[in-house]
Amino acid sequence: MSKFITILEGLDRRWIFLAMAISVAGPILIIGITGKTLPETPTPAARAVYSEIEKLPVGTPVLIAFDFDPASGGELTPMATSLVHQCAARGLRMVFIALWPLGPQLIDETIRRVILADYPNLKEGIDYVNVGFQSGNEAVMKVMLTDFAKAFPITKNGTAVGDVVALKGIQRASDFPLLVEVCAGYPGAKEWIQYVISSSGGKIKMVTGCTGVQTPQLYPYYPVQLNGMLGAIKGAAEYESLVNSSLAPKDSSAAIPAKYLEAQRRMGPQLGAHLLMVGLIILGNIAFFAQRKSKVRATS
Amino acid sequence: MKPSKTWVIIVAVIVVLVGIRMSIGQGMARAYVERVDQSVDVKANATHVATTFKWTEWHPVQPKMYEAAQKADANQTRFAFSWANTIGLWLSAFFTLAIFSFLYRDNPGYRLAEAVIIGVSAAYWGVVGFWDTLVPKLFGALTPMLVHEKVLPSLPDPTMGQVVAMYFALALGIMLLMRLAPKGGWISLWPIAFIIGVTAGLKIVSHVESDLVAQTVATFQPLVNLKSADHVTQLWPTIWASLANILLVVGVLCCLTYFFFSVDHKGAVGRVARVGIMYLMITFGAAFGFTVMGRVALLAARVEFLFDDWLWLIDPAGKRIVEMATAVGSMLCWW
Amino acid sequence: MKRLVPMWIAIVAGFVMLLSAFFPITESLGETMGDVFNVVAAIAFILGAGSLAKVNLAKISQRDQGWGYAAITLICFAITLAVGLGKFGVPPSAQFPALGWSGEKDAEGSIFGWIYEYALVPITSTMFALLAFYVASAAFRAFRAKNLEAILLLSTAFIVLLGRTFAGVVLTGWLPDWASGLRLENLSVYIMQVFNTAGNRAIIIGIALGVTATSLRILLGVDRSWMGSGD
Amino acid sequence: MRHPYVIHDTLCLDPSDPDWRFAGIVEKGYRALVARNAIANRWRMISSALILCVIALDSSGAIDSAPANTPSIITGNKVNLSSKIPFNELGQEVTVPPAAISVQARDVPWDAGGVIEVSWKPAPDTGTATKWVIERSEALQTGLTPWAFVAEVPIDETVVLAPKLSASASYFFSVTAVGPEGSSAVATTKNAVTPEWNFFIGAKLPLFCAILVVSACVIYYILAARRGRPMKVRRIAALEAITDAVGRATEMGRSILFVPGIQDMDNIQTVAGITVLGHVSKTAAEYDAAIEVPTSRSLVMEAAREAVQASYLAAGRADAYNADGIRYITDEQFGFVAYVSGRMVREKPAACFYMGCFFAESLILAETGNSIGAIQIAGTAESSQLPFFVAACDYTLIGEEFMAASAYLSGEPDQMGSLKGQDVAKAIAATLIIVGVVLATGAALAPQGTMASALEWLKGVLGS
Repeated sequence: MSKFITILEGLDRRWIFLAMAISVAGPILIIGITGKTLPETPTPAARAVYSEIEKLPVGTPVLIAFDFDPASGGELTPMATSLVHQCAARGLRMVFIALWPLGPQLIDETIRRVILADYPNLKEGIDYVNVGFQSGNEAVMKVMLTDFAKAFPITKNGTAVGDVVALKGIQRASDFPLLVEVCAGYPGAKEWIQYVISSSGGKIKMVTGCTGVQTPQLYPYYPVQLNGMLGAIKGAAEYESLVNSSLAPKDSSAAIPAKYLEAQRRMGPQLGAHLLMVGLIILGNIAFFAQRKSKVRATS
Repeated sequence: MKPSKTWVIIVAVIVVLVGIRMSIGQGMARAYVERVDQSVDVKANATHVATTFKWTEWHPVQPKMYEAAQKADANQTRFAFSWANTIGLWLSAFFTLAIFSFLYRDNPGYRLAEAVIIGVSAAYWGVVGFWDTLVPKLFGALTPMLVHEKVLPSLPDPTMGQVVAMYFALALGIMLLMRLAPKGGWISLWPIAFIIGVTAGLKIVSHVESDLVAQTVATFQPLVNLKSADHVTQLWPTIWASLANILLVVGVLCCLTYFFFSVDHKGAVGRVARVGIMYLMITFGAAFGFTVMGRVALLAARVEFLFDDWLWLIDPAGKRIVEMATAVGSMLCWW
Repeated sequence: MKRLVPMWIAIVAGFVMLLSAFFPITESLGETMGDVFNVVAAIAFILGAGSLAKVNLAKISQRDQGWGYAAITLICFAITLAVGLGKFGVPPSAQFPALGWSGEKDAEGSIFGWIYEYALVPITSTMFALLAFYVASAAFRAFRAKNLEAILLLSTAFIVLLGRTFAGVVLTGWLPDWASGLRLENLSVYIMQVFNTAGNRAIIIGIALGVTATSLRILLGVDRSWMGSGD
Repeated sequence: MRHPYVIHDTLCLDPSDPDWRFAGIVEKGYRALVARNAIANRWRMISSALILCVIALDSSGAIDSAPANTPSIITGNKVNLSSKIPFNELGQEVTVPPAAISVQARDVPWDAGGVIEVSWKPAPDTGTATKWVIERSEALQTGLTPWAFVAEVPIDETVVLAPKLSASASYFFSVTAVGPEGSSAVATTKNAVTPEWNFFIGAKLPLFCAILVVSACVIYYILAARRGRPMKVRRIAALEAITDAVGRATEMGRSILFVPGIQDMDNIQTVAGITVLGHVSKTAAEYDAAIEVPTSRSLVMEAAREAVQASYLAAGRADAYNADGIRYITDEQFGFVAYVSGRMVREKPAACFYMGCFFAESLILAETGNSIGAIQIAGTAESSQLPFFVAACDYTLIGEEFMAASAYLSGEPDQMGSLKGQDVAKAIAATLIIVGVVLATGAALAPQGTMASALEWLKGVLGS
């Protein structure tokens, strides 16, 4: 026992790293080979995201903001995929924007992955449009409140926004009944709430998918200013299972494409890693108390 | 066993496994593309005659699409193996492993990745700044004709205010660049002073508006919460809701006390501040827990990249496993 | 004199911005300044690039330890800058094919896009993924029940960690309905809504006051340490 | 006897495949005011171009003429269908909602101009109406401009703000109730209204006062400190540790690493980080310790150089200043982190300062610093990153403490006074919270009482 404690005290952190690598890689391999995922019970916050989108009439314009970069893709891409999947299936008019410079590429990727692959009947510029990036953070949001075309004069491919059919009738942010925000930091959901949602006087509803770091900061806003929220990969997995179960063709037993299972697949490594963390904290404290005990003995 | 020895064994095992993987079945990490011919007709106008522009684009596709097409017709030209993307894939895998190797210790692989990323990303942001900021904002305002003719035909014409602002920005920029001149470097402090002043002035307004006042008002919560949806006051929900509000208000006040600078944290103030610290610790603990979640997902994404895109080891779509299993089976039989 | 002029520039600029929020004549000044700032920052890149080049060139010419890496940095920098500014390999935009520069700088098939996809993305996202390892080692080291504060920190993290996975459901899912508030997943929500909100709110209020006072010190010329400490 | 014309319209997306839809019916002799009915129902949002197709009906309702397409594309709002004859596609009469009563428009007082408030009263029974459509027309000397869409609001709302107007023009407004079968008659304002701008934005008065109060507190105590009033500030351990850390680095002959966050100079945290750098570099100059400042923005590099150079000058050690120690790395967050953590492992700085705006890199930096045994002092107002600094650094300045660091380090009486002023403002906020909570509690116990109205008043005064 005492030997074990000695090892713990002087534990090289590289062993912790190795344990983490195994606890993440193991479940990925197992899930990747068997194709089985853990079951998900959606929480109210995730269900709210689903129902906010589902209750919009077909053809309603939806503002979808991709405020993240590839570095946070691990958490946010699955959410972005499922959100666009549901919007496309619902037949909503999707207007994509980005306040992060790397957002437009991620928008294009998601469009390729979801819309072009599974909803080829949707036409670019009519059913969806990638308006692209604008620098200026909150300033852009403020301008959008009064004049969308001023905030985003041209789309990503260089068309003037006035010529885009998907943007007909859109004069300002409040012409979108729903804002779907996927964000990884600043500017993100918090700024949208502060500058757009609270200024719109309840005209715009907002749902967000955010990283784990942001979830605690956004909780104070849910469910009043924020109508639905997907917190980290857990929220993504819950929402993904909701979308999949509602969109899967009832009559066929065809497998769900892998791209729509990303978040649920990642819950396996999540479980492994969390258990490892809990174990590490317990071990750390065993070492700590043993050390303290021996110190007390030594001094007395 | 010495730790370093163990690590050598671990790395060796991984290298051997990758080697075996490469020799099984179709191997691993190859990228394919689809040929897309583009052709756009341009109508004649004042400056040019009607022409048709033609070019070819190559879009990445799944390997199975290439295989299927190849099976159907071995001479097809629609899908092709892509050297550029395959090299890219191997490079990505190398960089991924190189960065991970930093966890063990600093090494030439990591230093190489570090050197590459500094050069690439610094230039990347420079290019983004040029095409996304300087071209549409600065040149779009100062030389709108040029921008319209060469880059962005549909950029709206600048307003008078924009033009003035951009001349001003240009002046500030030039002052900043005076740093490079042998004399007159002192003037580069002026634009910095200007920016710091503007930032200070703007932030006062936004912080008092959206944080100070809004958060203060949001704390105006009743300590007794009688509200319920059906106007029937139930005992336990009322107590819980009231307790939550009491804890919230007490917490905000205690934490604020912690931040007082002009009072020593002694006596009663010290005790209240200590409660504040406890609240802060709970806040931090919760944030820590939530963040772990996100970080693990990021690691999972990288590991998935290695296993799926590079090693072709897992395959969520369930296509490669069969192929691998038969390959392994036939190898075993042969053995 | 050298410090007096910048100080007054900061003071005047700051007060104009402060007041511009309230008077319609200058109301859009804040937005305009955002653009001005972005342009100045983009021009400042020349200085940054100069510093990068200078430091690395010095390393190479002095044959400092690791000068080869400096050379790699410079080569990568030069190549990326050239292919990005020149939009090499960028297919024309389908809307304005006549304009050679109208394509997107990082379009599929461009060299710049290739660099982004196969160098920038893997390295940055793997760097980010290192955090998964560091949270583990930090938790092992720092989450020890040394005192009451530390106990609160670690037990909250513990509850949230368990409450946000399948483990939480398994461990406390058996609790009856009347005690459902004690289920780990609900407990973590309660913590978020009460303690986390209180803590964050006080931090936010404090920061708002801190920002106001810091800005005022600069605007009143009381704090000049952004131009260096002392006079 | 009626000889109505059926009018169909199509959105001019693809002229080869017109998607004809019923738009309205008019009698011969009436002007065909099509757009009203049609757009209100369908093309309201996308009505920039319509092609009209007119088909004449005989008395029995059968078609007696070939469709006569209008020769050119007609812009949507040029034509209006009178609501006098509400017919559906089969020529049957339908019920349309009653029109709004007394539409009023007024300039919004104390605003930045360009906005007019339009209000109206609904008819006693709005019938089947589901929404209101509000339109505007600019009054020119020659007449009215075409009606342009302003807003669409649910039927239970009766006020709307029309934004984006020109402050030099005057406008008429119209309100139409729209139901599933058709829309009501149009009700318009009697007079044109001009959206004038005013000298001060009235809605921001509470905010202005709040800033004034906070500023007054801070300025009062700065002045008091200048008059010689002693200012006491509690010990902030993290800031006391700065000198020790610099001293230790000197003793060990190793460098000091200072990271001023990864945001640009338009972030106040970066500015605060630079002010702290001013003090740290002065101490470093006095101790003759080498200081290294990697930055992730070019502007920050310039600002940091100015601050450090001046500090070395002030310490009388201008010769020891090394500009290349303060260098730009890359704007890319993780490229920057890759450099800094590699550098840390190789150079092993004895003291690391992280002062500014940090995101995910906080823990990578702090854990790497921990592994090389450096003394680490962090300060940030980014609350999501505080847990990691708290867990991995020796000292952490939490939020407001970080903002106060520069004043504390300077030790100048007037800066200390500003901290005192900050405290007084905090006390005012705390008092307001207590008052608000008491009022809210009272309001919860007696929803109709004085407390409730006092609470509303207080919230109103605070601008929310």
